[in-house]
Amino acid sequence: MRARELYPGVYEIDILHATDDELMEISESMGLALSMEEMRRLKDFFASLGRNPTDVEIHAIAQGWSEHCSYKSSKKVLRKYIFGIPSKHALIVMQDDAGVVEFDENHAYVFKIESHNHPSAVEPYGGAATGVGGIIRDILNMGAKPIALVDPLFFAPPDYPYEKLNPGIKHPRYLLNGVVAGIRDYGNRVGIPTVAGMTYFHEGFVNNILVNAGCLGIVRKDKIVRSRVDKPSLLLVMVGGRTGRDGIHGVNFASRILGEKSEEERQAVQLGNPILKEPLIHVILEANEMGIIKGMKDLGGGGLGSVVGEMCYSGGVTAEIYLDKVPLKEEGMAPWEIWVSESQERMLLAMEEKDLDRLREICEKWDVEMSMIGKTKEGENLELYWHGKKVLDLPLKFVTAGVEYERPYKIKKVEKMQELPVEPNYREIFLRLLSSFNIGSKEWIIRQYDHEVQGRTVIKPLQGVIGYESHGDAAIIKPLYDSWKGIAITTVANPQLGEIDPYKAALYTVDEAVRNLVSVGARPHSFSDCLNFGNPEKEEIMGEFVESCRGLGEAARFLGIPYVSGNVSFYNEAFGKNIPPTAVLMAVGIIDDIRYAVTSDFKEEGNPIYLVGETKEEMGGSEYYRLIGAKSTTVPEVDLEELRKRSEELLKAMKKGVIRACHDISQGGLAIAAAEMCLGGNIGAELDLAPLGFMRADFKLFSESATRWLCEVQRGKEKEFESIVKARKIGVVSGNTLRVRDDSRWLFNVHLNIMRERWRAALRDYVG
Amino acid sequence: MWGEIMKVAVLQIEGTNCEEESYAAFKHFNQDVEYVHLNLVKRGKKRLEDYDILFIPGGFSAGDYVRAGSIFAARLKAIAWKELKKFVEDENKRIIGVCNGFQILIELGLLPGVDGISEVPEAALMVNDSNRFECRWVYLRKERDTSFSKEVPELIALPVAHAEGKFFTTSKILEEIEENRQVVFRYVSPSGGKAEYPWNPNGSLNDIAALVNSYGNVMGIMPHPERAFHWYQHPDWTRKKREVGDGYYIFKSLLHHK
Amino acid sequence: MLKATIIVRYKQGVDDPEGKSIKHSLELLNFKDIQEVRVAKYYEIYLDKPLEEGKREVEEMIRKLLVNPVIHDYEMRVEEL
Amino acid sequence: MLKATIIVRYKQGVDDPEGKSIKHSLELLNFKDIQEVRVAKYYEIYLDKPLEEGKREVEEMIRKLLVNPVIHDYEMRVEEL
Ligand SMILES: Nc1ncnc2c1ncn2[C@@H]1O[C@H](COP(=O)(O)OP(=O)(O)O)[C@@H](O)[C@H]1O
Ligand SMILES: [Mg+2]
Repeated sequence: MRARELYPGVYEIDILHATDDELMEISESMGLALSMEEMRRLKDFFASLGRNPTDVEIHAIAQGWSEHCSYKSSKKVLRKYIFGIPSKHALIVMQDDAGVVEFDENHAYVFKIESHNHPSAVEPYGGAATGVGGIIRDILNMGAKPIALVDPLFFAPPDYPYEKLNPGIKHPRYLLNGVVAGIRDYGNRVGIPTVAGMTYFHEGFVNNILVNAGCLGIVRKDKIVRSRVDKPSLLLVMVGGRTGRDGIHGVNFASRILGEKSEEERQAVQLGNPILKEPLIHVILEANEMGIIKGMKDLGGGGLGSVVGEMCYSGGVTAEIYLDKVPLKEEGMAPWEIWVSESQERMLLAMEEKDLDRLREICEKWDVEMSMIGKTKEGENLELYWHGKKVLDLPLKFVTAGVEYERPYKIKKVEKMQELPVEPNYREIFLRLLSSFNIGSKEWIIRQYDHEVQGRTVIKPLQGVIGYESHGDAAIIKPLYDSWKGIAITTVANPQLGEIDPYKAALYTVDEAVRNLVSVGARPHSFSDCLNFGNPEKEEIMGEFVESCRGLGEAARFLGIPYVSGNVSFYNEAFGKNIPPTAVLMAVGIIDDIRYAVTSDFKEEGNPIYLVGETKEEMGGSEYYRLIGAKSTTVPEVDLEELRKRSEELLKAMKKGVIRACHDISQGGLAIAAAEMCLGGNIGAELDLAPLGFMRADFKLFSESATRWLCEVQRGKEKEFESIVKARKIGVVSGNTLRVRDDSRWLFNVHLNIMRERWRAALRDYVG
Repeated sequence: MWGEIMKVAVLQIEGTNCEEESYAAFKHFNQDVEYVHLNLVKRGKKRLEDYDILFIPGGFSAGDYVRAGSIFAARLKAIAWKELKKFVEDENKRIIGVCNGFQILIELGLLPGVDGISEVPEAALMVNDSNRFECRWVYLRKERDTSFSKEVPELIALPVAHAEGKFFTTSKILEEIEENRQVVFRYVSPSGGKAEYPWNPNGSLNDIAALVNSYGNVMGIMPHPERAFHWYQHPDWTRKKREVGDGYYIFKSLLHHK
Repeated sequence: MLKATIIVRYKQGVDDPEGKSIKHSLELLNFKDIQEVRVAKYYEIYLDKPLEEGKREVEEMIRKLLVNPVIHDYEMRVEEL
Repeated sequence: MLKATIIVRYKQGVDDPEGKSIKHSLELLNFKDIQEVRVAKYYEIYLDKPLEEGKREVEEMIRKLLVNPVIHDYEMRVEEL
């Protein structure tokens, strides 16, 4: 690589005379992660300007073109399926850092889910913590107060043998512990409750864990701040943490395959500083209350470069930036490092000069640093200065608009088959399911998160008798002091179905999201998606991505639920293995009056139990088949019309107050749903599966067919319930055991205490 | 002092984070409540003596690095130790610390306060026996009527959310605490009996959940009354009807009795 | 420049839940024969002061912030760099 | 019986919020001239093993549980009691 020092810390890089090999060497040695095609494009561009770029310019462009910043592989597909689902209440969709949706006449809620997979694989504690920190900023920069966090997590099973780990790969137990601690220490310290999530174990995540983090906030409509500026002569002010060498090339790192060398990618790893973030949240909200913020964006992946670029580009202005005004953590940083650094806990505000002192006063109260680092202006070109010298002068469009690919893809054909195993010992298999990693109690995780801080969590993630609580389907937040309206939140993903049939899995994921929201009495309102996939340069992987998006889009469109924000994480590949396709939904529902909310725990002896929905012989991807090692590609089908009808019926019945408990049927099937309802209520039940018709008893018990719920109905209200909801009565709440028969044949009878012990032991015995 | 409006300061620094719920609780009773950042006290913009009640809310003040509450305590001590002592010696004034606030009062030496005020800590709120942050609901038995507990029923449920809440002290001081009847609330089992884990969520000696000083005007409590102010904040409201949350009664006691 | 190293431990007789929990985790990883694990807080403070004054100052930091005498013992070492 | 003492620090260049925060707090308490505060984890592990085997075992513990080489450096000392 030929380079010439222009000023101290700034180099001119000779690309005009570089051969193809040399171009790739430049990409490699500067850590740009650009392809040959992109490097050539870069060269052509500077040839047309008749000059060589500075190192600052090259880094700025590489950043803007990274997968993470530009969505170059995914944009076309997203546009086709995910974007543009019509909705009356969606206010800002897929434009700014987070989606904004109407809550009531005066308020909107703001939310988004994002991945932080690579950093968490390398350093689970810091990676997860900064994932939480980053998603909080995305909500905050819309002017909203963050009021809830969620954290879907995916690991290899905790009993994975050490000897089988690839070099440099950490054990799932170490990763689980680190990730949970990171989320706990960050979320708890900033005072935002973590109210929902999921914890999923599957061998396919052994090399690449997934750590997704979502956040939801609430804002008065007149206080919404856009992630763009459309006026020249506004000051750009950086508030919060200082800029350091940490986090350099995080986005390029995120768009690369993990390998043994990742151990050294330390610079991309940060620990996060919640105790800088907490006062920063106050500063931003107080300043916003005063109305002095004219545009705002947080510094996340891509750092200052991508923030200035996107903020100005989308508003139709450009900017000049004085890099030497940026407060630094360490001396001697080069200008390009300042421009791309992804140091945490920073926000960029656009404001008028006259308001600067008011911001300063707030910052002083909270001991938070601020610095004016530039100005917006009219024109085409972005200009960066370093101690008075111009070090970058490029059309903003070229840097920011990035590239787009139409990646070739291949859709795998699914041959339908299903093995028929011998009938199991029901009691034994039931208990094994109850204590399997994916079904067993997640209490160890949930209770380490403060899920009640702020006092808004009116339906908790754990539901039931105090001290005996079991899993709920969704949490409900009551965001406003003087309104009964609530927001229900859940997260869903089905990698085990995804690896068989990504399209049907996506339909099923939407189905489950709706089921979970309806279970607590909420009407599904909007989605944020986090799409975690392998290497998109492989046609099969790209095919999985396309099929997933098609399913997600189709289902949501049918139901009229928009995707208002989202995130794509590709390159979850290592040692030649890709993760199972994992489309994660963060789903939000609205309940008009939280007093009608329903929880999953059985309430009262003598109440009848109803099954809503059809049970089918679809065992593909089920926990039961996984556990007994049986094969099936027959995954559950989703009938969206049925889903809509059953949901409406249930919501109506809940409004009438005839449903005392409700739980959707998901992993482990009917048997596990019933068990969880018993555990939370600390009361037993008797079930008879005969009304399900003619089918193997193990299928009746453990099938994970879509669009199903179990409901406990208030005794005496059976007629009213039956007149509203299409359902079959299958049992009654009673005693202190769960006893199940299929007509005259008893399948099992297990005491509550035994169930609870097995259910709680699932994780406990591995995490200490 | 029924009906009289009190001036309440909800103290905060970076990392304090239950201030809004606490503020709302006082507002509910129409009190004159405001947020007071320690920096404002330090710069002379606010004075502790202007308030009737100091409320130190929960959270992770300064990250709870070193030990929970220790940094907040050290800073408060450096800024306003004299004023704070005067405050405590005025029998008409009250200080209440919840969770992190309790940790701060212990670190300040205002609690257990067997002889009033101590210059060095005489107890500790240590890391929970489980070595984990625990967010869960517990049952408390009222041990004594004080100006913080007079309106409270005998058995209540409140949430805890802390990693460092195990009350610990020397056997001598523990004896004095019991002799002086300074324990206001103890963790108990759901039926009111002796608490084992998780009913005693942290391993506190003598199941102590809340203490007053010997003067009776400073209380520290680990569970969060401000998070259980309304019935719908209880985890079992879909099973059990209540008019108000159990934490409501603590605020009511504090505001209606001198 | 001075470097002060401060180790803050639980007093004998005071339970160390973190130590216990790490012991448990190690046992889950199949490490046998562990008698005990104890954990301490370890601080290094670098400061620009003459030795004697620095020592006094570090002692004050310990007293004011780093140690709770009810549960902690500590070791302190101050050296010139 | 063996006693292993392990100190786990953040590598140079890893930004440590805890150390920073404590430094800031000490400054607010009027301690001037602090250059830096660094916080480390300090473990003492007692185990019943012969010296060589014990050393190997402790190294494995470090690798599996106590240290992430991406961000941590460590010191280890094993002695016979
Ligand atoms: N990592 C996690 N963080 C927070 N909550 C979690 C996590 N994992 C599981 N939960 C909570 O545990 C409960 C059960 O989770 P799950 O079995 O995935 O529910 P469902 O199948 O109904 O979606 C839910 O309340 C969920 O929010
Ligand atoms: Mg569910």
